[in-house]
Amino acid sequence: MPWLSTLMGVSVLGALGVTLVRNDKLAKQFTLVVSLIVLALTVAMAVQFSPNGDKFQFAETHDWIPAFGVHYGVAVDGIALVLILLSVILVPIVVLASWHDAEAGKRSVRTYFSLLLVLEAMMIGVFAATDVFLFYVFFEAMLIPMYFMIGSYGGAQRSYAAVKFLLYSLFGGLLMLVAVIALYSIAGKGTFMFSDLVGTIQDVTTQKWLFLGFFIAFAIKAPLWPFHTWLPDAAAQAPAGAAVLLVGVLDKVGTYGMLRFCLELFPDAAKFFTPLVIVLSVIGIVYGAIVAIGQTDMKRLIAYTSVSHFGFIALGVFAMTTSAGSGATLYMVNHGFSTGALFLIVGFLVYRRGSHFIADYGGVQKVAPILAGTFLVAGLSSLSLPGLSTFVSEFMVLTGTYQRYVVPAVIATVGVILAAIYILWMYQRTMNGPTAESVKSLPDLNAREKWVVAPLVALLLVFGFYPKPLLDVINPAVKDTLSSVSVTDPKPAVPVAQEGQ
Amino acid sequence: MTTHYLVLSALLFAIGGVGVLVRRNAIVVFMCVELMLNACNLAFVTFARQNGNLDGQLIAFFVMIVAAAEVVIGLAIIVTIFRTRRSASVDDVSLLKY
Amino acid sequence: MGESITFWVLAVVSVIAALGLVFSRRAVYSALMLGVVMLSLAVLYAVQDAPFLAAVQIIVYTGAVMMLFLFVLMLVGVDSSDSLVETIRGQRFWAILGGLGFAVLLALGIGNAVVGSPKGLAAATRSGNVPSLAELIFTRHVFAFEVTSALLITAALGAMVLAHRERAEAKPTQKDLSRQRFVTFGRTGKNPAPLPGPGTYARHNAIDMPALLPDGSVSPLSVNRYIARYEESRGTLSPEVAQVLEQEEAALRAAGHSTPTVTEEVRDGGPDTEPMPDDGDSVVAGRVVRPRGESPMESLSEEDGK
Amino acid sequence: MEPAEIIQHSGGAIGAAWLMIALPLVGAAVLLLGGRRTDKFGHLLGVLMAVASFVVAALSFAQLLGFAPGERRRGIELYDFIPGLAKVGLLVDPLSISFCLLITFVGSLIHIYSIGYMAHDPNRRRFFAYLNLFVAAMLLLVLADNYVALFVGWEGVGLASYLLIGFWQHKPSAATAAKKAFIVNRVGDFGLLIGIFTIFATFHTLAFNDVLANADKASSGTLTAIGLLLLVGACGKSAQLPLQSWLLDAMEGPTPVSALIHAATMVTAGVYLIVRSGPIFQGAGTAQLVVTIVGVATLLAGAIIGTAKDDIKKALAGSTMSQIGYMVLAAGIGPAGYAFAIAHLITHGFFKADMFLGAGSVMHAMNDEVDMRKYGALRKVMPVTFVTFLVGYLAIIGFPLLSGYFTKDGIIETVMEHNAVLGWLAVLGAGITGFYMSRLVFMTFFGAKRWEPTAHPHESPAVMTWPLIILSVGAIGLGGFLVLGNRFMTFLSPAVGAPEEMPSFHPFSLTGLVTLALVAIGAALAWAKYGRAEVPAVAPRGSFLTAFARRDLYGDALNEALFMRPGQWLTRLAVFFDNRGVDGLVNGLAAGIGGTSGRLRRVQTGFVRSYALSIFLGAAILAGAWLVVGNL
Repeated sequence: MPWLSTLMGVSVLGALGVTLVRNDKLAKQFTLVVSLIVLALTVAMAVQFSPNGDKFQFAETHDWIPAFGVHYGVAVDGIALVLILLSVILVPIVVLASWHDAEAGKRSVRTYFSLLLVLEAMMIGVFAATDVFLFYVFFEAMLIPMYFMIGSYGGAQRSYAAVKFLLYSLFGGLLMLVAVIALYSIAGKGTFMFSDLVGTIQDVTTQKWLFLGFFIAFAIKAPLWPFHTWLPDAAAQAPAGAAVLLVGVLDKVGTYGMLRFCLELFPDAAKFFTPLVIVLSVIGIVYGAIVAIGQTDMKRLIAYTSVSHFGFIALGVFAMTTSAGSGATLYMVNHGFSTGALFLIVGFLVYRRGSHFIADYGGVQKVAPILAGTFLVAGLSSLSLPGLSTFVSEFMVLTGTYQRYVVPAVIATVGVILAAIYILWMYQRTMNGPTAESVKSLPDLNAREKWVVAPLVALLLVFGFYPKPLLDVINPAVKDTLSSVSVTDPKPAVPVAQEGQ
Repeated sequence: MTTHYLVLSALLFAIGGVGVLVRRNAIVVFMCVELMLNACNLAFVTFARQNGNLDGQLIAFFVMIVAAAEVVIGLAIIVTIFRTRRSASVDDVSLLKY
Repeated sequence: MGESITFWVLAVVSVIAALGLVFSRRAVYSALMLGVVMLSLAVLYAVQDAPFLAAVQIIVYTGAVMMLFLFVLMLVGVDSSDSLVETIRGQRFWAILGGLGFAVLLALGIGNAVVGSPKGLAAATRSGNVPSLAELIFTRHVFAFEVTSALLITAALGAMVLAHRERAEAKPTQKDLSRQRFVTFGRTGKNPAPLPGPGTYARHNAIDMPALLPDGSVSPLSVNRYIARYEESRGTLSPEVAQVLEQEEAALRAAGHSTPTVTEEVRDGGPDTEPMPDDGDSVVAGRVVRPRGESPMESLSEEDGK
Repeated sequence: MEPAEIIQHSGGAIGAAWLMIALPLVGAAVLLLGGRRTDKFGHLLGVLMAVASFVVAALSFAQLLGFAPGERRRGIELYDFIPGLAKVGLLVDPLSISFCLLITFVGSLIHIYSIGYMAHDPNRRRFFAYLNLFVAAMLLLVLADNYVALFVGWEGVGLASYLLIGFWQHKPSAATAAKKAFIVNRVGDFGLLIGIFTIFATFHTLAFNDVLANADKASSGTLTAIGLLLLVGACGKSAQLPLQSWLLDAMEGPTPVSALIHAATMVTAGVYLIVRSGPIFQGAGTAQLVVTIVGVATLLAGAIIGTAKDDIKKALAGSTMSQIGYMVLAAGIGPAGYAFAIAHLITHGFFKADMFLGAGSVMHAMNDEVDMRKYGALRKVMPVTFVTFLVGYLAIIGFPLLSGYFTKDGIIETVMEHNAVLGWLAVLGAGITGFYMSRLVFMTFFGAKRWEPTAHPHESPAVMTWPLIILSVGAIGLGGFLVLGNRFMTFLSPAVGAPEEMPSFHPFSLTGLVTLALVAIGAALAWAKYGRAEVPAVAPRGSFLTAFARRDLYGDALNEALFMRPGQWLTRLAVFFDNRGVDGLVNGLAAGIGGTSGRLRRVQTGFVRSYALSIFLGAAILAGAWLVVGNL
């Protein structure tokens, strides 16, 4: 069964279907059902995935543009699988959370939900693409629905934010396009298939240039310091649901691309640029956290925390140890859930009170304890509290990084302290203290909103205590990736005879 | 001798070009364009003789046809514009700008 | 030798004519100059073993295209002469500089390009110029030729479409216009008949000549107010006309109208007067006599109906 | 004597040791997710879970005693937590079971006490949920068989502490204190995390068993680094210098919280960590020295702070700091001190919980008044509280034959043998303890009434007094029971090792006598100043030293000047830089391009002749270029 094409097909057909529905409420329900079907299909696919089988599974390859060797090639390995899972889990949640978000938009409610489903198809495609050209197409095409979601349904400065987002991403994307074409012609294989291109570029100088082409695109997407300034604007202006998908999934394409393309296609260049990337990541971690502390707007604050977290992910990818790599991949998934929860809950708050600003809140805990409680859980996941899944990934990244790069790991660990400051200070200012007059009549979460938050909190908790199902899928894929870069983990100073590790 | 023809052709072409640039009356501009086309034709014909090949004459022939078609359309446009604007000055039609 | 003489004569003529084309103020002169150039070139073609082209040049260019130019010039206004003052800064300087440069460059380039004496077309046109050309056109270049025909048809259609003016509503018949006139008469008392001409007793039929009624007096209806105003200001208004206008004014005043006379109204140019007609409309507007309460549009449509 | 091997175990109460953690966790989950529906029975469920956990702990303890001493380290595998990094398992050995008993027993008592103390709070259910969460996390901390799981518990107790300190979160001071506690703890965690990373980088495993058994193979430099990093973690959690500042603020939480978390259990986690990681410290002399210095510094600092506080809970908090300083000091000595450190930890858990709960009882009676200057003469109205408090007091100052006498003097004796300077400083600390604890008791229970007019003190209900009574029994007898005959040291030795030569108890050693004398002098001074003399209702300005102690030795001021203010500036600078620098660069570039195109746009005049001119000139230039190139 062509699983991946089916997934995308169902989403796209659903998107078309939504536009035909004439009733907004029906359109919402229809979207929810479609996204749940996609989720169910994905889970059915994931169950059949064998972690220790072939690297790429569920592969489909068809000629697309035979003249240039472009294929419609999709398949998943462990890394792509978990990211697709993340996407399809987030979409129904976002649909449910955005129930009323699109009503104040410039375009119709149907369009919003249709865009959501289109975006879902693109997200699946971008992670599943095994043809570099196809990946590029999805990479750029993803911008379109997101651009409209920000530009038509966003906050007051949505046009500015949407254009900034688009320009940044396009700039990176064009650099990547150049690199993709150069890769094609220099490799001279007459094909864009990823597996055929691995290892074809042997010349280190060429590798470096092509690496930069890809890396800058991914660094903008991720976003890595100093390419990050589009994110706070876009995330703050986007409706909460779109912000979740933007930060939770779209940005992951950047870090995913670093792991998949930058490392495997250009191993020597990746090693050459590792110090640079690590420095950028560490700056991003600390800098993002410090700037987050100084924010007055909750959504911008969360966006900056993401800059910090993406620093961790990039650090993990380029530390090139098994645990750091697996940790980074796991981090991508967990960060999606964690930041998703934060954005959605802040969205609920903003929907109630109509303000992004921290100063407009205070003492919400007293009037809306469930909202405050879930907010705290989401916040704690953002500061990587053990017991929540983000801890596992952050711990793995830092442990793995420390094995090879002690000083960057130590500096990055400062982020742990800073995370506590930005989250708890925000929580204190919004939720604790005497109840502000303007929030006295704030209603607590309703049933729909509880259904939005519950799965996220549950996932955070379950993977916080039992991340093995994800790691079992991720670990072989990461090991495979690292072996194609031909690096091995540093040996311990004191080898301890270990059973079963 | 050939060179003389060609220089004449170049001269006429340049004069036509200058005319296009300095005149404002659309019809005169058109005439100057025709002058340039004619200058080209002269060059073609000359080259045809120089190279002993009829293709030059042939292309001149095609140029004439195209020029005729062009004149028909161009003049129709001028008439239309004149009808609404009461002017045949090319400088008056300058709304499509920054 | 004969060719040289022909060339030099025609070269000088055509260059002078080309310059004349560019620098004459009147478009008609330009067109004629262009005709001269084309004819000169036709001769040059003929000299250069291209008799067919020479003929086509004369028939198509000088005959058809030039005529088209002249027709359009007539439509647009043949007697208008262009101002040669340049309005775009630097345009003329750069244009002439570019033209000179271009001429020099082309001359140099082509002068360098040509080596050796001409081969002549004797070999290529063994069966005569026209048959050889025809052979080429209908064999090797037949596709281009057919495409050209499509181009010409398209051009013809295009010209028709562009020049065609669509009527927004059905053209009023004579019956409609007649009915309209009497409706107006019923409503405002406006004379449905055509305005009186200069009349049987007029000494001449100039526009400023009012119609005379059978008793020899001036018919106020036929007095052109604009011209009357003009003549009044020049002091050449004939006493008969002045008398009629005064009488009319007095009658109006007696009827209780306190508003100024038509003459004054026109002179004042107040906000409710109709705009001064521009030159193009003067023939029509000169006839407009505007009774009180009548809009200029109505009077215009009446003029149409005449 | 080296620690014994760990034996994999299943079955019996020990095999079900995970229930100890699971039961309170389930309790917390039910209470938190159940919402208002569980309000009615929430407190009972909380108590039930704590007691059930104690029962499991007691049964495990009994089963453990059934094994031969060398076989008393039982490992229980649970599941693969992070594949390749850590499997989660429990380690039930004498050390962890001692903690389990302390946590579940004192925890249960405090749960019971809280039924009464929190009776009027609308959020009592949530309070019990947090308490249960704390118990679960604390048990995970001590039962974990590897550093990751320990860290999970470590942060879990931090979270519970955060939630409970900020329980009355409508009070800005409580919210701030909670946040401060968490953040300062995070600074400690920073050290602990890096310590764990170093352990993993060195040994490629995080299980206690593998790491500690192989610790001697690592270089002493590595061990010193790990030791110091773990110490940073311990300092954060146990409020040792220089990360002590949060503990005094933490008293914003409800008093049972202070008793359970900030006196008896959580704050001693640092001591546990040091003792548990013993082999690492034993291989790193420098780290051990630093541990002892930190311990001594904190025990003096805590004692000095305790002398100046008028807030009864803060005075007790200073005392807690000081007592944990003793434990850290003992833990820094090595196997000779471990048993005393843990024994003192346990007895301190009893008498300090006793006193905190007593203080809570007093506050409960005095309308939540915490200022001791507004107490006085309470011994008559609150006899049970008074007597139990008195027992705790006598125990902490080391009154002969009470718990503190055995455990604290044991520490002092051991330290004295190890390092005389540290020993005498510890003796000095004991003297100060005598002073400030006496001051506290005299101000509260003796002297004249200085009550607020609205105060109508009364004895607390039985649900609050019975825990006091039970705790005071422990405060009386536990120390002697543990120390006499080296009973505890022998019990503990399979887990942490023991010195070659067991110490013998000398009731009338020189050190002991000097200590007693100093304590007596301190108590007498306190009597002179606060018992016999009138206590002013408003605190006198006092000398520079008093101010120094009142301001927590300027710890907060130091933090503020060194970290907070520069941090705020840095934050503002970073935000400014981000908006104007990074974003400004991008926006500037965009504006530059926009401006340039705005200028260039003017070229599009709309005049067809201008365009034609540019085409013409372009063609001329092309022709020229072609000519030039063609002739080259």
